Amino acid sequence: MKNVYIGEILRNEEIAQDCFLMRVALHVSFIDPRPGQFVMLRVSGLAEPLLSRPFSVCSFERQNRSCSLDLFYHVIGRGTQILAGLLKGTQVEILGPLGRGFEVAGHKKNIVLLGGGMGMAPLIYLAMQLNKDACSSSSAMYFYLGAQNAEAVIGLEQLKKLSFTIFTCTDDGSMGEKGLVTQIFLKDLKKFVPGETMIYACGPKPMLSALAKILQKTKYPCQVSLEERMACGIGACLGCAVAVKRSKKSSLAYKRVCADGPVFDINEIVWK
Amino acid sequence: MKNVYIGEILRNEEIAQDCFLMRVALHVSFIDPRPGQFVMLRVSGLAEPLLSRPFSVCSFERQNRSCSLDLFYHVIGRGTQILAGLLKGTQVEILGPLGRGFEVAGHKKNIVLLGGGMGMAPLIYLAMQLNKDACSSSSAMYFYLGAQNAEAVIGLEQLKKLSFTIFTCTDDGSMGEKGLVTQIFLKDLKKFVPGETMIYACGPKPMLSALAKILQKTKYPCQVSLEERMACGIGACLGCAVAVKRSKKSSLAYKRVCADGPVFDINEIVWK
Amino acid sequence: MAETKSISMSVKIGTLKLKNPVMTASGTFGYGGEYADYVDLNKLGAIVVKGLSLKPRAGNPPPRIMETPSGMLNAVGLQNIGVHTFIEEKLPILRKYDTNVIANIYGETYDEYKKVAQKLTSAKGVHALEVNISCPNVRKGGLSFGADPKSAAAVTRKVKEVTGLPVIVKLTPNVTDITAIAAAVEKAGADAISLINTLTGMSVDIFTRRPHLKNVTGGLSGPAIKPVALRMVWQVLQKISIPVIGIGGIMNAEDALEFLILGAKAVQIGTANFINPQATIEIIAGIERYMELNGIKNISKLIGTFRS
Amino acid sequence: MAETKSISMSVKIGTLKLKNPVMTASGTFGYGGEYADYVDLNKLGAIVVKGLSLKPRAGNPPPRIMETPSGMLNAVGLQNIGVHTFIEEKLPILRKYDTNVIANIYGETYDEYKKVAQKLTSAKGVHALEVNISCPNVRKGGLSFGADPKSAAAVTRKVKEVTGLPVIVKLTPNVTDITAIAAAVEKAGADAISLINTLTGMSVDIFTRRPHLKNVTGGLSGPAIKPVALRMVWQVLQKISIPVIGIGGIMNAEDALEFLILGAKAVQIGTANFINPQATIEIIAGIERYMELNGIKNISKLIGTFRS
Ligand SMILES: Cc1cc2nc3c(=O)[nH]c(=O)nc-3n(C[C@H](O)[C@H](O)[C@H](O)COP(=O)(O)OP(=O)(O)OC[C@H]3O[C@@H](n4cnc5c(N)ncnc54)[C@H](O)[C@@H]3O)c2cc1C
Ligand SMILES: Cc1cc2nc3c(=O)[nH]c(=O)nc-3n(C[C@H](O)[C@H](O)[C@H](O)COP(=O)(O)OP(=O)(O)OC[C@H]3O[C@@H](n4cnc5c(N)ncnc54)[C@H](O)[C@@H]3O)c2cc1C
Ligand SMILES: Cc1cc2nc3c(=O)[nH]c(=O)nc-3n(C[C@H](O)[C@H](O)[C@H](O)COP(=O)(O)O)c2cc1C
Ligand SMILES: Cc1cc2nc3c(=O)[nH]c(=O)nc-3n(C[C@H](O)[C@H](O)[C@H](O)COP(=O)(O)O)c2cc1C
Ligand code: FES
Ligand code: FES
Repeated sequence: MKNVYIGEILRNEEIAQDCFLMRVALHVSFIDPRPGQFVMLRVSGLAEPLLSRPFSVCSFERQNRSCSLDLFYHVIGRGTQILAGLLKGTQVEILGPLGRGFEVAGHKKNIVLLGGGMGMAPLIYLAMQLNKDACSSSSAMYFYLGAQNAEAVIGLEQLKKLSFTIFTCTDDGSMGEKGLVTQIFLKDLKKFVPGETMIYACGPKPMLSALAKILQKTKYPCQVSLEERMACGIGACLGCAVAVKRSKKSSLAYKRVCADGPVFDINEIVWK
Repeated sequence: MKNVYIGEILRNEEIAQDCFLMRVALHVSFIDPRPGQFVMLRVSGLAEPLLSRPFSVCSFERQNRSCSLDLFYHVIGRGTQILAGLLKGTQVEILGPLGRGFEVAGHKKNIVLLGGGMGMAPLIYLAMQLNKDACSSSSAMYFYLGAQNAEAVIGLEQLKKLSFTIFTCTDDGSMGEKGLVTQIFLKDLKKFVPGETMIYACGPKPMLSALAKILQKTKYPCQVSLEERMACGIGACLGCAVAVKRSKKSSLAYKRVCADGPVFDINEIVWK
Repeated sequence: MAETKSISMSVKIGTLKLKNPVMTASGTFGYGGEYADYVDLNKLGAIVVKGLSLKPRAGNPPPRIMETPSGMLNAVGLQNIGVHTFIEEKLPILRKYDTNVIANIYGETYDEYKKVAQKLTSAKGVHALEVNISCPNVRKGGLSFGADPKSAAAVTRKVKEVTGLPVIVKLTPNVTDITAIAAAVEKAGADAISLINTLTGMSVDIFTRRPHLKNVTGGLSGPAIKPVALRMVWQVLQKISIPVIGIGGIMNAEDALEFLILGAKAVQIGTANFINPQATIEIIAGIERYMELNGIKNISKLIGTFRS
Repeated sequence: MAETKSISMSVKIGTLKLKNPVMTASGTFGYGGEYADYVDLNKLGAIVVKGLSLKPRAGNPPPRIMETPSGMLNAVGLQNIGVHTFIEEKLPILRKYDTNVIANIYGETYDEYKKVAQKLTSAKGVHALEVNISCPNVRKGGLSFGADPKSAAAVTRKVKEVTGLPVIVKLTPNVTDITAIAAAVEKAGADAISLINTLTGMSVDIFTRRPHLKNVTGGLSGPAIKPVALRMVWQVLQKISIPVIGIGGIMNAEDALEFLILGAKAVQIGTANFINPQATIEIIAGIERYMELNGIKNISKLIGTFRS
């Protein structure tokens, strides 16, 4: 039987504006998350907020007798506000790892990651995994990283330790190029041969939607990680629906971000 | 304009089984409570529980630049459970002091206090005030203190510093006499001359009701402090009703514990 | 508190002009005076007083209240001092304040509603009547006047016959089709509609196996009911053209704004007063701040800007 | 977990025997399999599956859910795989477990209810039908079948005509008089009644001035609605004699006990599953513990021991 895990907060610090890093200690029996997977988190013993909140695994380390999970989160509402106020030592309840993660295609020549804002969280973990694999392979790895401004850039430090070519851009030009991450990427697109490339992306919906437009008539494979409001996180409530293109087999036009995703083929999604 | 005060928890410790002492630092502008008055308390920034909870002032001290308020509370439900988990430094919201307190009759020869369980809280504060007055007067002061068992006895230490003759009793005889506080008091009753005596009591309803029965055909004046579930604490919601004997003037049969009490003449109340 | 002269918060409910759209909800603010130590009453859009009946009422035996998740149950039982004592003792105090006084009225028969309305109309200092039709209709075997379009309309008509004051009819949410009641009441001449009153609920003490409330059932109020209140306000707004006053679980300015954006001309603050006696004042300031932030100069440009 | 052999938790709903009174609520437990990793399904009194319609339904566009104070709104729109795929793909899995499978069914016309009921009756491994009458009645212009005693009774009769399985009718709380609906449904032959379904609510995003749910309104569930659910169960129990199943805001054993003490023969756990996937199992254990502490050997000695 799977269980809800009781974790203990080891760190909970503001690392960029309204953006926190939380490290949680978990029992050894917690299963190693795959990149792109997420957890549902709530404060133990607190009825508020009612629903647990989904957060992507941003880093995971296994020690001898325990393991630790890193989450990056942005304070945007009541639930994350409450998280931001938690002290070291507070107990949280963690359900996970959940969802289908990224399919890690280590054999591609070019690996491209595009992250916008909080979409960085799962990509950092993915980058770390790819980095391990890539050391033994010969892929060239590129990371396009976008944020609103220099203060909102997260994950750069971790990434600099890895063997990625990094491009940063901000909406206001306060760090890296001025512009949207998709625009910067578009300029480089022709450098990558579709058959030899795998693209991974996560970020706000408008960014992913713009990316879909860029890629729609191309042959680049692209995996995107989506977000939707969730209740259960395990595929039961049907709350986290995302519209997908109808396939022949099924007439259902919605999939569940939690159980069928959160990672999808960019072409499968109906973008509006 | 009166205000809601933001207080900071200085201490919050279990001093008897399920019984906590909380000390809260308040702004100097907080008005000196009279014995028998209470405050409405909630945790700042927490929506749970919805309503503030009433607690009697158990002690109050004024320093140069701040003041501190002591509350004794028993963990019996969700609200007090949450309080019990609060750490030093947590902010609470305090409304008060509220209600009409005891009428302190310093000129009586005999002053008798009867406290049962958590009913001790307001009586400790009253005892401290009476003690100050009594030092200059010539009253004889008696304190009948009851609890379920030795572990549940509270306030004894504070009382021992005052000039009271103390009688303790417990339901199981594990401290003092075995029996109810009203029974112990009844044995002594004849020692006190009605006209020269003032009785103050606070405790569970069955105790006060038993006391009312004992005193009903006598001439002993007795002030009791009551508890009832409260929403507003300031007389607006009419939630904290207590049945009182109809007077000629008014046909209303209920009074508000918060605003008309919590201290009442024992004869005014309809006990069942 | 933001005190920007260039922002206009005033709204009109029929002929009644309010300096801002924030009122107190009946039964949660006493007769006003209870809060005078905490709130500058002059700053309120209106004070709606505790429901008044012809004769004083003792109310229900305790326990009368119980907390529930994000809500509270009350079974006060319409305890009140009666319309006569209200006029003699409370109105003179309220008249001193520069705000609107709305008398919430209540009866067990049509005749009682009429008489209470008459007495308040001839008193000085009452600016509008709010008719509580959630009360049990003695003739109809206890079902409330507000549960049925016909009796809801009848109460409205009776009251309108005897008063020149603006008449606000306050609806109960414990009905299948709130829009049918609202439409009937509008047709019967109501000047405005306020909603919602409390949802009927109960709670059980598992240790004594008895109800927490002596009266067994009580009225549920507070944040728990806000989604239901918003839905009903939205539904009613699509059916009627007289002003709607939104009530139910408003704890802060954000909650109030939800109702205003939907199209409520004003809001009433109930349970929030118990939790923070200064809730009304903070809500007024918060609405003002939101308008400032969003460059809205006149609240009429905010009300009803909802798009579904 | 207390595993005392001397305590009997089994209850009967008509001819349906449950090993304990704890079921899952439709739409909150998928088709059962979703929770198989977290819950030993054999331990449940029954699994009520997501509402089934004749044809698969895509459901509503997102956003479909929103949190509210102590509650959540959902507008899933009855997305389901259809009765055919359910029988082909999900029932074979469920048949492996030693628990009751209750199929929640749903239609837009009387005929659709009938056909769905027929198909499930001839399938192997369905132990009872739960008829969701909260759905909009296409003929009646969108008002739900459950909003009116006549159409509620008619649905019940149609389903009873075509099935020998126990029929549980699930009532909507969005009505003036729940007892009238319950009585009509009992008279029409229902074997049991379950209540409540969700209260209709909505919520507004004050930044975009749009609804949080794409569908505008949604169903409110969770602790917020428990007082309303308890009140309705209590009212209905006084009017009918068939078993009642209590639903609404049950998060823990204490909440479940409130319903059982009132007289509900069983309970369903909905939203709680989302917050704690093991909620059902913990509730079963908690009820058992309460019975032990109170020296109650048989749950029938607990059910209905409420005194008002
Ligand atoms: C699979 C997955 C992984 C995620 N990973 C991360 C992460 O690593 N770091 C991070 O900061 N955030 C992440 N999110 C988003 C995060 O769950 C929400 O920001 C959080 O739930 C907001 O909670 P709140 O109570 O603070 O805000 P609320 O008050 O609930 O909402 C505030 C605003 O955010 C929107 N919102 C709320 N929840 C979501 C959601 N799940 N998806 C999209 N919009 C939402 C609301 O509509 C509202 O406009 C993830 C979401 C999903 C589904
Ligand atoms: C004027 C006044 C002074 C008080 N002073 C003290 C004090 O100094 N120390 C102390 O420990 N307690 C005091 N109380 C009681 C205290 O307010 C309650 O114990 C507290 O509100 C319980 O909150 P809860 O959420 O833990 O329990 P809940 O879950 O709300 O209730 C648990 C049980 O306690 C009962 N209960 C709840 N509130 C009250 C109440 N106000 N009066 C009587 N029964 C209640 C409930 O009916 C229920 O059976 C006082 C009450 C009043 C009215
Ligand atoms: C203690 C209490 C007493 C109330 N008394 C009345 C009343 O006398 N007349 C009336 O119309 N509504 C009465 N109400 C209902 C409120 O005015 C309001 O409609 C309801 O509480 C919902 O708003 P809220 O969630 O902001 O409290 C009362 C509510 C409470 C909580
Ligand atoms: C996401 C979700 C989906 C639901 N789907 C159904 C359904 O298909 N059929 C049905 O009868 N009830 C459905 N319900 C209602 C629940 O079964 C239950 O009656 C309601 O949620 C109240 O219980 P709760 O407060 O424990 O959640 C659904 C509820 C939720 C939250
Ligand atoms: S969150 Fe429940 S199905 Fe995805
Ligand atoms: S608590 Fe509101 S009147 Fe006493």
